[in-house]
Amino acid sequence: MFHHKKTIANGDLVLVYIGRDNLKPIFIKEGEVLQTRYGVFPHDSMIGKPFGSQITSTKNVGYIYLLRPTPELWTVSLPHRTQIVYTPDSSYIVQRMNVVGGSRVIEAGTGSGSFTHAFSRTVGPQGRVFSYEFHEQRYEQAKQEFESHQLENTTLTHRDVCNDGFSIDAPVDAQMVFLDLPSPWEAITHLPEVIAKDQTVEICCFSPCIEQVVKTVEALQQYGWTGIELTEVQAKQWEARKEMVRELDDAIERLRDVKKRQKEGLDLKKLPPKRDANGEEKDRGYNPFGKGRRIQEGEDGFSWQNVSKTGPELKTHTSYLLFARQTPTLGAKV
Amino acid sequence: MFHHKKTIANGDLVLVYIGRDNLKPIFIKEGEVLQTRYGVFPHDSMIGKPFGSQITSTKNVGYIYLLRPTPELWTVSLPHRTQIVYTPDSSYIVQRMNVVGGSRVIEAGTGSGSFTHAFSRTVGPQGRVFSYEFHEQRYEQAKQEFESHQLENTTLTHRDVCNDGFSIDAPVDAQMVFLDLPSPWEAITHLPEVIAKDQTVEICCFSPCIEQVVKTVEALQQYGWTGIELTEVQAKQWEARKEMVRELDDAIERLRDVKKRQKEGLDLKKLPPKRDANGEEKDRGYNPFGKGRRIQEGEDGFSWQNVSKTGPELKTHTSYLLFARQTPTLGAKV
Amino acid sequence: MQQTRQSKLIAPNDHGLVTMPSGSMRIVQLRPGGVINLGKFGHFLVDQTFGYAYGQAFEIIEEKKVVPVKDLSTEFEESREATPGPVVPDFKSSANNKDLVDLGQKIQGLTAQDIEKMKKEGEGNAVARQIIEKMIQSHEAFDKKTLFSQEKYLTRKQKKFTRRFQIDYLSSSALVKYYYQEKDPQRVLDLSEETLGLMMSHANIMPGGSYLVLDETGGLLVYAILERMQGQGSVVWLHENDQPNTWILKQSGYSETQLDEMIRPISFLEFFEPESHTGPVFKFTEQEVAEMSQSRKQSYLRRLAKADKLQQTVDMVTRNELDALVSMSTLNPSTLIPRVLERLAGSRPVVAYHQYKEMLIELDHILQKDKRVIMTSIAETKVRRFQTVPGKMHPLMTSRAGGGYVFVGLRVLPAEGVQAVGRGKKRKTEET
Amino acid sequence: MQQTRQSKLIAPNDHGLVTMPSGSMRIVQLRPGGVINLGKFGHFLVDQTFGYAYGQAFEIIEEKKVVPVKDLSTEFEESREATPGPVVPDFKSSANNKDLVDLGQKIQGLTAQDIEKMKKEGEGNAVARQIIEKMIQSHEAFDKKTLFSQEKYLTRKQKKFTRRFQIDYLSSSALVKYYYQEKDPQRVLDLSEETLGLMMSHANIMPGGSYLVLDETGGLLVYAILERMQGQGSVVWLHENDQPNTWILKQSGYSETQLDEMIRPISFLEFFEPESHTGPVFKFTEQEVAEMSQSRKQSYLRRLAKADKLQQTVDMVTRNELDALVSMSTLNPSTLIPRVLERLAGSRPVVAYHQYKEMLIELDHILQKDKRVIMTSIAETKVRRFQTVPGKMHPLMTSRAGGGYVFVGLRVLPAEGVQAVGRGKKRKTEET
Repeated sequence: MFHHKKTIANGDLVLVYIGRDNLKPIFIKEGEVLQTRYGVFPHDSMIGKPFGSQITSTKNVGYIYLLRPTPELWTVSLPHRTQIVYTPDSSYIVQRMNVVGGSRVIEAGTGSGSFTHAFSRTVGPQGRVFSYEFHEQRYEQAKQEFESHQLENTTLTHRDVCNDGFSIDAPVDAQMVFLDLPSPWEAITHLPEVIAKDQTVEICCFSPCIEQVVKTVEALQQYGWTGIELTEVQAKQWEARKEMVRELDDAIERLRDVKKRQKEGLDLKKLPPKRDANGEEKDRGYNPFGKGRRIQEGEDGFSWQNVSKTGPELKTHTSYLLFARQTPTLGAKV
Repeated sequence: MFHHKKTIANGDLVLVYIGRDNLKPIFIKEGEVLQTRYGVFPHDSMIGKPFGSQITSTKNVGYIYLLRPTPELWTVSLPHRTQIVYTPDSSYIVQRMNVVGGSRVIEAGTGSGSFTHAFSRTVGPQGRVFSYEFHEQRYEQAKQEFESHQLENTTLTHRDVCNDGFSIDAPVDAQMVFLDLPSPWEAITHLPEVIAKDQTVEICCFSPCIEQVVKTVEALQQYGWTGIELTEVQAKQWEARKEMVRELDDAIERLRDVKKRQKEGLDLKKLPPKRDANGEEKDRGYNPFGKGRRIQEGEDGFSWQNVSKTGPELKTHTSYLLFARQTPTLGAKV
Repeated sequence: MQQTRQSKLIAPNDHGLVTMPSGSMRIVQLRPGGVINLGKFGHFLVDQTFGYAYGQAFEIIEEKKVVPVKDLSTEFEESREATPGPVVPDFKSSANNKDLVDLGQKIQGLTAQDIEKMKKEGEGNAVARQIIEKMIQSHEAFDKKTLFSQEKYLTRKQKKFTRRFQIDYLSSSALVKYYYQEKDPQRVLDLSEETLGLMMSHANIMPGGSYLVLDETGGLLVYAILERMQGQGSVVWLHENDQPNTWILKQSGYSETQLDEMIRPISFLEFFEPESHTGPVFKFTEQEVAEMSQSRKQSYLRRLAKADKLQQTVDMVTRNELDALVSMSTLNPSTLIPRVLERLAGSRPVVAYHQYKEMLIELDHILQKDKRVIMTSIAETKVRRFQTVPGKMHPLMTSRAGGGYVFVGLRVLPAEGVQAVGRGKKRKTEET
Repeated sequence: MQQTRQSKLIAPNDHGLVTMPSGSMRIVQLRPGGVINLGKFGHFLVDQTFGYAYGQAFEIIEEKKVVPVKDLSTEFEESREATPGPVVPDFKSSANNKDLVDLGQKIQGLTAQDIEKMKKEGEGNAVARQIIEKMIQSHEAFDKKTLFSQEKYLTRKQKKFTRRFQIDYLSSSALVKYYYQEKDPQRVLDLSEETLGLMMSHANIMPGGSYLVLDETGGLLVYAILERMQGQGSVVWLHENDQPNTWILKQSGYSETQLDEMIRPISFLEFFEPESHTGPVFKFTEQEVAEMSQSRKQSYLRRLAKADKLQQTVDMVTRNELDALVSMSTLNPSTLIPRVLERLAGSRPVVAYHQYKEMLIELDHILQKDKRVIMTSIAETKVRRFQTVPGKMHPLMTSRAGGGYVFVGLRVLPAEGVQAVGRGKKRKTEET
């Protein structure tokens, strides 16, 4: 799924951008068509096009973009089966645990597979992701998805790791462990069998509630994990906007003008609007701020200041991230 | 201490501003002098001056400002005897609990008295602050301070409220309670005796650790407090700065110029600096960014963008604030 | 002057804040004889709430009848009753059984017949427990197969059917929360409760002060100041129109007279050009006044009083006696604030709010160089609230963004001809 | 290509990160036979650490001799040993007693003689406990008279005397933390670990990619990308000088050859005006080459190779094949980014870092209107770390401020002559 290809081929997964939070995953198949609100888009017209192409519909009204899948885009588009791990958390976890090309990572539970995709992308063909999911239906869905997405470096296992551990037929030797479970302390006991013995192993436990964190700290201590540190990620997204700059002197002038007209007995509101040659409403009197009509941000004739704005809602908590590591005591060699 | 006076009189407390984080409290006394790094400042020259006056030293080198005390300035200048409650926390607590002129507030422990001053200012002459401190020495220091500061609406009691409660000879009838104690759950049991019975009473418990919070929640529940909500305040301070705007085209041009001179065999660094008529170093070659010399922020000849910057260190945690309230069930009257 | 606001007991004609267990809020006026409609939760007779303390929670037990209850939330009651097994709802009422059947029908893996069959096979809670267990096993929407999230799911279901509400006093906090979280943050220029509190403290608001205020929120800021002052002191309200917009103040419960005593409106023209725009009203002779009609006389006396008051306000302003500047204006702060701060007495706070930090940066640059102001900074504060349920404590997953920024500085009185010997902020120099 | 970095075991000549229990860090080169000086904590022989896993903690037990220990911190050992009374330090060594006397002398209410007297009146821990209790009662610096803070005080004292350190692999995280938290954030343009991670993910860095990079940190960003790619792929390093500044890369442990294989430097002139500034190097005939001196020949071959490589890089660039733009430059993003993003293939990320959010706002405005870019936003991330000690968990009281901001967008290939039918961001219109 994660490749460096430039051109779309038959069978490829493409994320179709229909709108900012509207990404639709499709598998390109000769003969098929994509229906959207903008019209019909035949797959055949996509084959051979570069990823990133803007395509207009057959009616030439509206358009879409054909995007190359990445885990970050996938996170926006995937069907949520559980609460997913978003990019601010996953990117920090990957960076902090030093997950790189060739790394071997354990992930439990798989959940909606959002983070699995991010791990798979980062460890690359030389790395391995061992993912475990206990819930049968979710396991089946993930299995199907990982196969169709060709996550060849990912081994998915249907397992209740808290009771039955992580061991599988192949060697695991994980260098990094990510636990997103209600009771991670139960799974921690089974880790010794599957972690690498020739280097420091990193772990991250992802828990929403403080009480879970407290229990997990205890268990980590108990099982010889060190450098235990609780963290949380607070992320924001900003958007560039423009704010009209309204000057005091203009406000004073406008008030002066209003008072003058009041004295002259004009009641501005009662008169019908003046219109210019185009039929646009003309300002009556001194109107430096475009009072009474809709102004486009950045519109000429007004003064603007660049500002930044967050969305109306902030994600103020996803989960606590509890990190630790385990270092095998190897012999010193001179 | 908290008044609306405009002019400094003998006996007044004045906060002398020597530098941004350097505020020195003095009591104005005829005949006395203030020694600072800027020289000598006789108190007599301050009497009759308006608060806020900038005063130069007798040597007329350097100056100070004579500021009217406020709790916010006091927080900056006071001698810390314990960890104090800073303005972002205290201002939120006061706002949320609806502390206003005339309110009656319990505070335990007094600590360094920083918050006591804020309460005293807000409740005013009609209000009352009942503050309790168990540590004898701190009690004595606070007593002396509150007296010299003339916090007439504040009653200070030497008491271990966790064991011995809050009752004093006068009626308390507190409408708001602020507990900054290691074990607030012990004090909570004693509150029924001293809180108002004719209205909802608000409480805020200030605890640094999660575990303390968990215990306090339990105790609040147990003693009939409702609407229990844990919060924390995250505050930042920003400073306006200017960042040089360096254009790509200028960088390209500069590189082109460097390459040209290289081809011409000039080694710019080896030549002695060129100087202009004033002896200022002149740029050799094309130097659009003032490379090699110190530039003042906002200096002419360069392009600047307004930016904001926080201080190097952030206060990322003071304490958790746990709020709750208690509503007496009064009869319905038609 | 005595306390002007009764904030203890629910009283007739008060405006109050009604909060639901879901957290949603509304402002209502509690008119005697009135009925408040809470949508699917029912109605209640206002009269039944008078005399209770503000902050009281109520439950609608029958059509329009309310009883006082301890807590708006049922969380703690539930956790006290929690059984060791999966949480089981009350199966005694047929209404609940129906809910379960409805629920069942939504679940893959169980049909309505399956559920009926299970229920028939036994009676009482054991059967209910089986039903819930099976539903949990097969229900997609269950995040994790734990007690923890089952409770959450059922708590959510329970919350929907609890007919409780709380009536709170309409403090400035209640008002700002209502607009900021619930209704329309732009009405209050995106101001949060914590930012409002920060402004009140930094401006050193206390009873007896005279505060110079700009307020484009319709009076929320003015209300917050009046609330702190409890009738003692005044607000000089500087506005850019004929008169200030007071739509929020109208919910405040202050009478017209009280507001008139404490608020001193003044327009920009009157503030900056008092000579041209204020002055004595034409005075009639006593004889002429006596001959006026009642309505004309009242109108005339009002004009006189208004002009008189305005003159006093202008005097206060021109004497530079004001105790703080507190501004919530959308005018460019860089040109507004330096002009108006001149009217402050020495050692008085300058506090200017803006929704956008970028709008305050140039102001800070300008006032850093202005000898009339020291100790400048731009403050930002954000409160994080937690789900405060024992065993399941965590910060709320989502919250309202924004909350605004506050420029803070202190107005001082610069001495004449002082050398700035190595003073002011050291500017960091760039070396590229 | 096989894995280029051995990050598992401490090996000769590696650069490593040495961390102390206090949290302070330093970068050292582990030269065989060398001695690392930790100031008052002592020295250690580097040879004694080779072969241990990176992440190993050590304790200096004697002059220069180290033994491996489980944990850098002694916190958990202390809490496991905690006695019910006030925490008592070990009184067996005279060094500790002296500490207490010193401590005592700082305390009002107890003189050194008092302390000596108390110690003489009894032996062993009971006396020590009394001493501590009395000191705690009278010591100003004790926040509160509780076990909790006493432990904190004594833990702090103990931390000062524990001679432990940890050697960590010098990952990009270790490097950025060292500069950002410890040494000088400006060297890395105020970049934090979490912001670096965010950039890596948004840029979709994976083995085998070709990434267009601007890096004014001396190579930290380049290093982070190479680390993720583990030898597979390349970094086209666009720089504004003769050659890029690589002072951080020199600590990376990559050999010159390895760096040469993976990094393709290209200057602005070569990037924007390849025709004028690149081209074949003058070629000598085989005969002439054979007659050259060894050094002259090597120099010539290097020039050829370099020109060859540069030509390949130019070809990659002009073919618009690059897989992401990742920029950490102090040039004006508004004019830089739109010019360089042209070289990206379609559906490739545009990631631009800046210390100041304000510098990215205009870029966002410009690219919102640029048909070549969609899904723009400015991201900010901040990690809060906690004191993770059972019974005393709380966020750290202070942390480093800053961390930077990241503009993120996606480069697309616009179709010719498309109508923007009701697309793009709806601009909120102002009504005043």
